[in-house]
Amino acid sequence: MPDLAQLLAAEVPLSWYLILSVILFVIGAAGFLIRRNIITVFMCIELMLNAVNLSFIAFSHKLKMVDGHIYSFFVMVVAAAEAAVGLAIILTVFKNRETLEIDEVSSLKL
Amino acid sequence: MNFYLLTLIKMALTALVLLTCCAYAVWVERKVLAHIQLRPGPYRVGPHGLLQPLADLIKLLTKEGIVPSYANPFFYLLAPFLAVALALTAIVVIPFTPEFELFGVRTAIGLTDLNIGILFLLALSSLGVYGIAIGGWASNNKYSLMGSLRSSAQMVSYELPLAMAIVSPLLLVNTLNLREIVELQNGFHFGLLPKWNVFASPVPQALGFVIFLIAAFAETNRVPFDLPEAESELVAGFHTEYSSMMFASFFMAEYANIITICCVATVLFLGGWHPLWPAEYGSDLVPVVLLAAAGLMLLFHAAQAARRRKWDRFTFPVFGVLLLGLAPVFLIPVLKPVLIPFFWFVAKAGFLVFVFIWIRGTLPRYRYDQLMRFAWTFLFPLSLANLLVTGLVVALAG
Amino acid sequence: MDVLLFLIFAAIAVGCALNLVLQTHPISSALSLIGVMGSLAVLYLLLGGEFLAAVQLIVYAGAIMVLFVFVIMLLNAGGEKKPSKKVLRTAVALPLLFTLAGVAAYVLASQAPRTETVKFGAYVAGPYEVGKALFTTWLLPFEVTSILILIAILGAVVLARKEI
Amino acid sequence: MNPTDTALDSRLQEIAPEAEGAPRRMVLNMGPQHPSTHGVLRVILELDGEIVTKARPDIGFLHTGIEKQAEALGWQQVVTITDRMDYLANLSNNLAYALSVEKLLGVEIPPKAQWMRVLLAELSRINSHVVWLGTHALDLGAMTVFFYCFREREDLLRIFEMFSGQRMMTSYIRIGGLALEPPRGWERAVRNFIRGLPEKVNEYEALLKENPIFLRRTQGVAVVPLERLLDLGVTGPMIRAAGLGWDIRKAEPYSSYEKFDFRVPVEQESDVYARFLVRLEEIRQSARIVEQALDGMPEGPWKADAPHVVLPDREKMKTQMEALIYHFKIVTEGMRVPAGEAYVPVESPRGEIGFYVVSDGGAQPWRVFMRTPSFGNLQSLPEMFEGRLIADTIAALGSMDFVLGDVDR
Repeated sequence: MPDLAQLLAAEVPLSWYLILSVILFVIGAAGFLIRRNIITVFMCIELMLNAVNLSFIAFSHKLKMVDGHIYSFFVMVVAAAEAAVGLAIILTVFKNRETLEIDEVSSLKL
Repeated sequence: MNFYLLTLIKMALTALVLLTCCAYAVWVERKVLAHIQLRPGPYRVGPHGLLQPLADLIKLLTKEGIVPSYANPFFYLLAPFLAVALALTAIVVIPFTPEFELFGVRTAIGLTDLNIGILFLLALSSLGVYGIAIGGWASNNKYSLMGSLRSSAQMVSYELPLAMAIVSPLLLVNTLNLREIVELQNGFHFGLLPKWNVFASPVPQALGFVIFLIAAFAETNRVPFDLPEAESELVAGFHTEYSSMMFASFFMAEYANIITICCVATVLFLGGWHPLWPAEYGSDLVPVVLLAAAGLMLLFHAAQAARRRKWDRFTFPVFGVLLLGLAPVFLIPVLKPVLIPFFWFVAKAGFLVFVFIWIRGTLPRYRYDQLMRFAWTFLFPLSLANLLVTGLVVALAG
Repeated sequence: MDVLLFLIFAAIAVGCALNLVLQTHPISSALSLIGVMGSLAVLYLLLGGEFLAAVQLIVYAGAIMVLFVFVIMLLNAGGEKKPSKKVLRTAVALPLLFTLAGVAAYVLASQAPRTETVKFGAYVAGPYEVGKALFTTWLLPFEVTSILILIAILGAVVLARKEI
Repeated sequence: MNPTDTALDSRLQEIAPEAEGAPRRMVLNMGPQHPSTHGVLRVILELDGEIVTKARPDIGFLHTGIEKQAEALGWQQVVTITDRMDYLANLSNNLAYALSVEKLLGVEIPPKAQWMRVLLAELSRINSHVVWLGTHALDLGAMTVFFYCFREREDLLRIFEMFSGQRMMTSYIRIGGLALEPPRGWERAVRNFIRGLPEKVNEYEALLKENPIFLRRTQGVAVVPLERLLDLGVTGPMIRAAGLGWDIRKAEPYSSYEKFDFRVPVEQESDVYARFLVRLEEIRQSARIVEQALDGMPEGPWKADAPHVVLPDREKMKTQMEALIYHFKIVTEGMRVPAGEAYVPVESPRGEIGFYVVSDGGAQPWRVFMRTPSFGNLQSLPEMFEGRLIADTIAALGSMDFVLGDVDR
């Protein structure tokens, strides 16, 4: 067992960040598959996007390049646009069908 | 001294001062409003109601905190905590004084010195809506729900003009660090008019300042934008169901937000700790003169037998002597570089807090749709125009 | 210190992410997601992404998630009542997913050089660096995103109209 | 689904039934305990977002059975319960009741009493309007106006206390004249108050009349066309704000109102702002009437020369046998009113108030029907609410200026 001072001084391996990113992505994907509520499903997608952002930034740190940050920035912009349109669609769906269960809104027409 | 120890001490002091300020902001608000409305205000607890905040605190602490049976208890209890935590955190980036050396330690009043201080403030203020939104939703009360829906829409809408108004002075100073922003506003035009961002040289940010203040009223849910808690429509809005300390937390969060946003306005637009006029014309003497005048006035009233009331007989002379004794402290050379800037900072922020209260005593409340229309069709384009003009002039001026 | 901070916030992120998936009520999920985003912002800071950390909080946690919470409160939708009927699909999908995660993690751990570590402060991408890159190298994509946002706003407005 | 939705009682279901297949709407139970329903009015609102799609007032929470109670009291005693209907303008109520009974009795009221009645009725109009202005402004979020207005109200209540010994339940106007002789120094007190009033009204006007927020909150809000108002039986400032200059003081003068010079303010818009303007101007006109009454106050007795109705002076009672007998008869049996029926409407601050009194010749009224302005004005509530925002309902409620005691009686 490493003593505390050593632990405090240690640096984080880059791979840990990447593994964390994978774990978050998989959790998001799992949620995307098992949740029934459209909004929760939507949030799982956001989680996956976040996980990807983390690896972008980790790589950016490794390569000492700002490009990863720019990619993440664009991901956020796209997420914002997606949230605006997606939530508007959810509102409309709910107005018409009175439900948020994803299986019950699978048909295009009522 | 150890960095961590110093920071811990400063944290404790800041928290103490901020919480006391919040409590007394309530007292000041009640007193000012009362005098605007031709009544004395709190008067019973302590001299001139000075101990009223303490009494309120004891009352709220000892009250039963009720969780309504249909409420979602976890979120219901989480919400006030969120609100107050986020509100109190924001104060850490505010620099109150320049750096100074005291007993061999180089430090400043103010907790941290972030490179991205402004972004930090914006981040916290954008998270501040959760306390209100979650609280209103978890209460499971229709009035609360409507209050929290209103507040989420309102705060998101007004964040845009707020951010736009913040960006234009940033274009002038070219940094996100709050300490540097203040330091860059040093000096005077023509040796008299301070070089604050409100009067900044290529583009004065007076318009930006007004936009910032208006948006700040909306962000802190104050009259005329206190829609989330509009008591005549929504009973008490998002905190209808809250009682005891949970209610007090929301209350405290509101006042902490007001104090923080006034400090931010002071830093960004009013030149932080820089005095109103140059020191060679005696601006350093202002606190001394003010304190001495206040002390003398109290002593004068204490000497007037006709105006004496029960409490005043004792408190007027005591406070008068106290203030008179405090006045020369501002002349001590060692303390001077700390206290004089601190005084100016507090004076400016305090004046802005007073403006908040003053407006509350004057204006009626907007209607919800008018509030949103005002944000999107007037305030936002105006702040955008201000930003564009500032950017253009800054770019042309090189 | 770095390791400690990483471990704490990574744990928070994973815990919140699990909570997001496991909670039945959308509000709980939304708050968990905000927790993930908050802890990710701290991790960004550790990686030197000052600007991104702030933007993560301002845009993601402060604007997008407010929108989610707003919609959830507006619809006042309750939690999911019935569990999924497709047990078989879930039973197959989940192990597969976690196998995928395990393999990916293993590959990453074995491929990434051990010496490659992250030191706090070794590389900082503050507003200045990001801004410079954004307005020089990435100017065209940046302008294109503004059009994307405009279209998204128009789409949202059209969708939210009463008639549909 | 919000659990509180299912817990709504059957009363609500009957008042705001949810149609089958209709889009999901929120039902909000506003009141009876709500800061701006002015007492205990309950309004059940059906909401689509913040827009009110349906509104049903539910009255009766302040029902005290005053109408029925009147049948068990003596004629003169009924005056005291009229105070408790519209507790902001009790002297107008007293006056309306007294006028109706006096018509049955056929007694002649001496001019001094008539002028005193006009003066007091106008003071109570000022009182009522000042309270209305304060609470209305408070509803719209202007807190300070409320306190300013209550300063005036305090002065007025002191004047009322001076006259009758009571601040609110004055019962000062009685059948046959006044309850007591006007106190010493009343003239100076009233004159002081009236002299300061216009300036203060200007102050309130300055605070609100051109305030952009106030204008936006009130202009074009809660508009109801004049025809609908007439159909619904709305009277008073509300109808004058809709363009009809109907004022009973001018149309069917009573208590020698024809001798006073005043203007009936009329506005055309029929919105909250128009009602505000009308009432503000009425305060000024009332002040004018009070001044005229002060200046031209006739000399003479303050109660009618009708020994079978009015109690004699103590002095006369102790010295004259006849007075003693009348006193004894009035106190023990109550005064008798000849059989018949009468209705004399009066312009109260809220509109037409009238007491339809029926006598069977006994010492108690056989029936007293109260036509109260608040009840009539409240009829316009659904029309004002529906299709507007919640915030507008508050402004509309304030502009109706009802008193729940007057509605429920």
